[in-house]
Amino acid sequence: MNGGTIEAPTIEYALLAPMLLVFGAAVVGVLIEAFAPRYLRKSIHVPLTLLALAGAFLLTILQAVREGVPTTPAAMGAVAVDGPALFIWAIILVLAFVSTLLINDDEQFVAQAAAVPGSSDEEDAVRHGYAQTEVYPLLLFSVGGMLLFPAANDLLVMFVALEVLSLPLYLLCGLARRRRLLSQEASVKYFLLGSFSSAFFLYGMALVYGYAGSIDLRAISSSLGTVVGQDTLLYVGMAMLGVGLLFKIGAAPFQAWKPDVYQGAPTAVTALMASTVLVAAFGAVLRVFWVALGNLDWDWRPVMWGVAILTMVVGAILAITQTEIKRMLAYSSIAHAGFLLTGVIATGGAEQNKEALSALLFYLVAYGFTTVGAFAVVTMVRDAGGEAGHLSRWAGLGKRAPLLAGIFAFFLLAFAGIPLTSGFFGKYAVFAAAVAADALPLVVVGVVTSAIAAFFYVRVIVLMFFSEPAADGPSIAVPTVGTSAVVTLAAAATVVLGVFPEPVLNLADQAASALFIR
Amino acid sequence: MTTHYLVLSALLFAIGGAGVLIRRNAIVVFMCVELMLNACNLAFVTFARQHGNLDGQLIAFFVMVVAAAEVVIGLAIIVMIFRTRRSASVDNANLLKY
Amino acid sequence: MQSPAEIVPHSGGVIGVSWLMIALPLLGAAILLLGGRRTNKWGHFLGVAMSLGAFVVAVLSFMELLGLDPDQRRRGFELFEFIPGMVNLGMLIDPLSISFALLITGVGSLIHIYSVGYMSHDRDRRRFFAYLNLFVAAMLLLVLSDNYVGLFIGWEGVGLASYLLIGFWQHKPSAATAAQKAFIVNRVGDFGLLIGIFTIWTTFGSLAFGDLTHEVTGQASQGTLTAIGLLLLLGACGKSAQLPLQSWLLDAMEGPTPVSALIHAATMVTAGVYLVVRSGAFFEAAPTAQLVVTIVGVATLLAGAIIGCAKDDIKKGLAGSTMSQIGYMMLGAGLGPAGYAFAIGHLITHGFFKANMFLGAGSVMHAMNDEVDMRRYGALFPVMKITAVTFIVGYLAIIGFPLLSGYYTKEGIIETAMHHNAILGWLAVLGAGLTGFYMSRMVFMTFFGKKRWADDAHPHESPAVMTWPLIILAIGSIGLGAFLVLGNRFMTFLSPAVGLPADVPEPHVFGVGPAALATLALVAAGAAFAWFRYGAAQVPALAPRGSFLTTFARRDLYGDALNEALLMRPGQWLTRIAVFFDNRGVDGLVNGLAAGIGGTSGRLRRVQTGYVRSYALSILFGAAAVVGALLYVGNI
Amino acid sequence: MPWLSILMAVPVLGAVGVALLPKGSDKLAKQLALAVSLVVLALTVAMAVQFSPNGNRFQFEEKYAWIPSFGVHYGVAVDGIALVLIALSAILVPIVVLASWHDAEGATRLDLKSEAVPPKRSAKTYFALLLVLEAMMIGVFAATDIFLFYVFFEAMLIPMYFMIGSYGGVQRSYAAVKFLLYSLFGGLLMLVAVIALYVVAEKNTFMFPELVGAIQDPTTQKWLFAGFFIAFAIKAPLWPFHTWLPDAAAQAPAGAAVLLVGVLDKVGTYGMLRFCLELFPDASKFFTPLVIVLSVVGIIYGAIVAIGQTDMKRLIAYTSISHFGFIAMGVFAMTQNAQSGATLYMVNHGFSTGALFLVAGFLIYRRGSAQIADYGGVQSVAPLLAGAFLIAGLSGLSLPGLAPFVSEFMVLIGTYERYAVPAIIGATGVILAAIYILWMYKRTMNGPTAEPVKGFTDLNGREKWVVAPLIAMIVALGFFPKPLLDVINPAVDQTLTNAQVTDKQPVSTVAEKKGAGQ
Repeated sequence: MNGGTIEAPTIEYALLAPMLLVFGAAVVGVLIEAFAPRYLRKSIHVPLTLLALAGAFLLTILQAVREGVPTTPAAMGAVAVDGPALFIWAIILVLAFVSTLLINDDEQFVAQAAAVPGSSDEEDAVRHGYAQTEVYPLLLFSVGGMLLFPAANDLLVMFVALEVLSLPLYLLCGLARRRRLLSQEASVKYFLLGSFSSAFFLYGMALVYGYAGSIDLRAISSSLGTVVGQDTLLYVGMAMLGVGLLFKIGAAPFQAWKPDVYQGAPTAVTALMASTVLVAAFGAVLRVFWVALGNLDWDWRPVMWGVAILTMVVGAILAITQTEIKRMLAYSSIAHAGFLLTGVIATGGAEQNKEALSALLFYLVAYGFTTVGAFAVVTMVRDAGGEAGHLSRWAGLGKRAPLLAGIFAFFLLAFAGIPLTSGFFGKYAVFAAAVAADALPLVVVGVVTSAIAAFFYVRVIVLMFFSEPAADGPSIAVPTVGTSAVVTLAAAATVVLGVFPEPVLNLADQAASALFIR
Repeated sequence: MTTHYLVLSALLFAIGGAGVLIRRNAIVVFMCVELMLNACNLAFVTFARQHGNLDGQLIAFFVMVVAAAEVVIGLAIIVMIFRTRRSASVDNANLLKY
Repeated sequence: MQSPAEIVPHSGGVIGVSWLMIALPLLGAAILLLGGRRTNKWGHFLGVAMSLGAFVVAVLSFMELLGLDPDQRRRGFELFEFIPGMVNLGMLIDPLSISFALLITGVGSLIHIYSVGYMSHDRDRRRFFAYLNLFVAAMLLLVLSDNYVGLFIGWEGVGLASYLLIGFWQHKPSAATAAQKAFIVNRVGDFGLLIGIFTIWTTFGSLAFGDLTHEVTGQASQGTLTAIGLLLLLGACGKSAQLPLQSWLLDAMEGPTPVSALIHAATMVTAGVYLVVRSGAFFEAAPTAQLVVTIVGVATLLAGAIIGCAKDDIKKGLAGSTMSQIGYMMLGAGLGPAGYAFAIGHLITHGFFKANMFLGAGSVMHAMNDEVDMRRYGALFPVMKITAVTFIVGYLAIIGFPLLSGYYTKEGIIETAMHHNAILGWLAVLGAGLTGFYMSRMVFMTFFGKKRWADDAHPHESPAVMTWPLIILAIGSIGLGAFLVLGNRFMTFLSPAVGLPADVPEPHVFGVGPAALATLALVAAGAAFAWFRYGAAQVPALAPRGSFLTTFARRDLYGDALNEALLMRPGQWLTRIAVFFDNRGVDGLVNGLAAGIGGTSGRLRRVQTGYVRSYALSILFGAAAVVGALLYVGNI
Repeated sequence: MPWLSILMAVPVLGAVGVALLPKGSDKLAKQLALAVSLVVLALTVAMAVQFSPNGNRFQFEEKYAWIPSFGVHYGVAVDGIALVLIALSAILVPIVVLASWHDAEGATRLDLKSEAVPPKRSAKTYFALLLVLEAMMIGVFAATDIFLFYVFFEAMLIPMYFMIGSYGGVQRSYAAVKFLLYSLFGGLLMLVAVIALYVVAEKNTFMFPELVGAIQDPTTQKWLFAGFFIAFAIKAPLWPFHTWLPDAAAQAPAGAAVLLVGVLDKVGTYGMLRFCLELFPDASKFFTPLVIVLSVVGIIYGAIVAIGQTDMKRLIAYTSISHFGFIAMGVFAMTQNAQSGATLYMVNHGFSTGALFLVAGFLIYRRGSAQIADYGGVQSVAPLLAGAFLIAGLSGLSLPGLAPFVSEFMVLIGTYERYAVPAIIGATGVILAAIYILWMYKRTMNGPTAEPVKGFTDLNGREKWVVAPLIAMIVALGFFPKPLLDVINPAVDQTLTNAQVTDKQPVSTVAEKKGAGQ
């Protein structure tokens, strides 16, 4: 864009179709809230949401197979729908679909957010069986943001996407049906810290813009080295961009929000955040540090090393002493973010190491499914006050519900990276890539922390199987069709990816071989 | 010439950040965040001027819109928690810890 | 001097099936152990039959051997491949091994028969015979194998049998302990033997006796040979209760008396002598080792004799004398080919008269309802004549009464020793004197003097099944020595196996020359002194405190005290320390590490205060850190 | 005919079958498990007879691409060493099934509520786990693809972890966690080495035969060796990595303990022999002194600590530590005799320790305590039981005529050929062995019969069937080890060739003289 004349932009609608579909559905959802009678809303929302996500998924696949992978950014270089982007879209859409099945559960969300907890209003709301159906459009908006986030080929779009994906989540976090105080607190914390960090992102963006004179990733990358005497601008900007992104993936020292939010938020939303958001965020990280700053990798890599190590260590060590299941899973997700970061480091800079990229993508798939599954199980273990979060309540679960406990144990083993689970191949792929990229020390730290991390997964298994059940142990909620479907799917994915990872690995390879377009 | 504006924006950003850290009232904290965003806007406009292209100014508009959206969400959340706790102090909300 | 003959590959004939000697008793043991209670009724007969069967095979093989001309008398053949590339199990039938086989199966069978009577009241008689058969099989494997590994298998096999039989009355803690002690002390010896075998293998690349001829051993360095010799000697000391590994033998008397007779007098304990003689090729090439053997022998023969002087327990007394007599054999074995013949000869005669006396002692105990304290005996001659007479024959044989078995063989050893090294010779003579004393003491205390019986004792002669073996053994004790020694009969028979000595001393009917006369004189003196002390005089029913020397002897020369102070106590401490170190040290480190991580985690959690402002602060610091780092990295 | 795959498939299917049995059909489960394990045994025998000792090194080869992207194959085959170890597993499992008949029934089966007896658990699960474990044990020895080996190496931990954790003694969960984490830690270090091996070798395959000799650079070799070796040393376990074993073995039910010490730990020594030596010959030579020292320390240390134990199963565990010292010493002595001996030792030790643990298990089943002090005079009331215990014990102190003697003799003599002093020190182990075995025997079996022991019944039919085959094997192999050695020797030759070492020749001429004869 050079001042003066403004020509009409060209938009490749076909390419952007999945996104547009999701956003459109979201808008429709808002209209439904506005006009549909309350008793109808849910029954319209659910199919709408599911269809929208499924449709978007199909469109993505179609895009990948029919059109082939485009080699130039779309929408005037604002959005880059390339191999990795498509792959990430597919993951996000599937996981979002799965999470939606979880969200479709009256026990998850508050009857009426406006009603003060414990007030008579709330009782009425509950009695009338109200439901906060705004959840669905919010979800769709957020997912839309997630789709745009990793595909953004220009910092502004990325910022907007960041906000679009975050803002609905802030709200969703506050809508838990039980323990509303915790939920609301989580919401506030997430919101304040989130906006705080996005301010950093924005300022970084400003500085980079100041350096490069453009916010287009390609332009930035091509401007590197051409501008003299402005390096400080660049480095500080790069750092602040990094802060914004690392916050989203919950890397230390920006992880503080994760445990609190994961614990407070409705479990279904936690599942969504733990899986899809992580995927989207890593997509964005890769794009920024690769497409835009690829040529500076010798500068940012050491810092990334530090962050990765710190993240792995903090995640693993802090998790050991957790007593709340969701909180523990939050820390575990921090640790996994650390492992993923080793993958990011392995992808390196401009030379675009595709093995590492595909490894990373595979890891995201494997981890995403397992996480959703794990949280799905968490939603099913309940007692009087809602979900039985405290670990002590899980004692002897293996006796009361062998199958469920077994599946959960299996998920935990997958987190721990035991062979014949998807987690193992994820870890293996990433570590292998890292070793190939001369990041051996990082890998050693990785395995040591995984050994530490294994401890708390094992601890839960001990609780569930080896200790005698508590007298007033939690009951196992009869799962909704959705929930059981989620658990089954996740378990199946974990097994299949653990035994025959080849197909998905191939997909990831193809996606990676196209690489990020610049 | 534009340096002063940059310094100013940096100062604003710092003030905002400091505010987030030291103020207790959620609203004020949130306002500080807004201040940081606006500091960014100033920076963008300045750089736009420096580079002689419009991107920066354009971005500023986008940021304002986003900020507005954030305000909506933020106020909603803060009001929600205020109604429950009868206080908007961020320090009261610390049930989730360790 | 002529070295042993080559081993001739053999096939066919009785010797071809000589493995039956091992197989039969082994089969017997297997049947009796696996058969369980079913075999209780006839088990002991089966045991006897198997032993006798082995004896028959032995005799036949012996005949067949005699049929061959002397340099053809070493017959060997392979049974099966044991460790491919290292060693095959095979038989070696030569004069040496066959003499042992005859002794083992012959005396063994007699003792089997005796035991039928002796153990008739024991509810576990079947098991007893199973163990006896097991022992016979193992012992035969020991002496008949044509290599060191087979020998070692038999070696530990007899150890096992002895363990089982000493502890036969395992419900008695003393018996269990004695058995355990015997096995462990033997293991110390076996350790030496093992290392010896290793050295032989690594030095010569073979473990078969046939390969390890004088020419072969000659090639190795003196140091190696001495080492091998001493290591083998260590093994021999363990098995034959020679100093310093003698301590187990006296405790071993906890076993039933037939066991003491067969294993701890006649056969097993002499395996050490067999080993030394069999390994002549090494010892003869290593004079130092030989010297040590003789020294050990002499030391033990004196020690045994001294112990024997002080024991009131008849079996322990006999055990002491066994030690001492084996000392003599060891001495002989250390003197090279010249000594071998006498050593083995004495071994065989000793097998007879010592077995004879042990069984006699058993008969006495049988009569005195298992009283072993000689101070409670006395004047038993009239009531149990056969036992007494046979016992006395054995007694005369062991003290070397002219013309009886012991006289010739022991005399031969002393002569050779004298001829070889005067000091050793005179010490041996002194030992003979002591023998005269303590054996006479035993006889007088048991069969003569006044009654000192317990009130409920009603002594009576034992049944025929027990007395007949005594009689046969007694006959052996009388004539065997003369038969073997006169005309160098045994020496010439043995020489193909061990090599003929350079200078064969002329055997004589009566002791001529200083040594022989001195021996006779000393023995007579000792006997007289014994009579004066225990025959004529009144023997107190309770042992008097006695002089320092007596206590010294009674306490087995403080051997146990020494072991306890030097090995047991430190060992126990070491164990305790090791266990503690393992729990606190090694494991402590592991658990400590885990606890450390846990602690860190517990403390680190506290950072998560729950105050959103502190989170923001951490973000800010983090951001500052990242910015700083990037600027730093960027500007280098 | 894909023998090895069948050998693995049968128990897995059996496990599924057992697991799917309806609730309460424990008896049927036991019978089915027994049947399946016997079928496996039959198949193993059928395979073993077709093995031609002097044919190719690896026989019954199967190789299919599993994960091409990682260069991973499903590659299985056996050489003599693997064959005998597979045979060992196949023989032990039916025996263990038979021995564990009542292990799952817990304290309910006895009126005495004792610490050593765990509460009742599902027998079905126990036997299903047992069969899964069998499949993995076969797989780990059969794998010719290093990645596949690693997968089994790690996956094996899980069933054993559950067997210890849910069916073990009073401290079972502590023991189980310790076992799992300790082994997992080693395994993860090995993972790094595996990855590095793949990356450095640049062969794009994990097939063992192709990787032999792939690593030339000595420094690299040393690092990779370390990675593999530590894992194996923990598994074996070698001093000072042994402390998990006494806990695990003492807490595990007797049957599981047998498989743990008898087979699982062999994977460690097997790995040293197969992978450390052949993949990293130079490094192996470099580290030999260290390993020999560790082994010797282990021999003596294990024996001494064993003497000081008051708990039967702990005592047996420590004796095994001593024995593993022998095996490792034999492996690294690098002589024909020592390595054949070590391999034979792995098999014999399986039988003798197996017998010891099982008979000890029978005692504990009767008395409800593993404390040696709680026994005394058993021989008078249960002679057969005592006899079995004695024979097992004697084989434990490697009495000539019983199987372990041959192997111990070969190991020592083979070591002596190269390293006289360690061999001599190691040989003192035979004295210590006599002490710990006989002393335990005396305290439990001899002397006056203790009051609680009076009621002991002698071995019943089932128990006889458990003990008989073991003792038969021990005696048979004690006098006729040739069949095994004929299978083992060629494989060991190959190993030594790949490890680039040759035997030392004795000084004298005897060897040449009878060279033909031997």
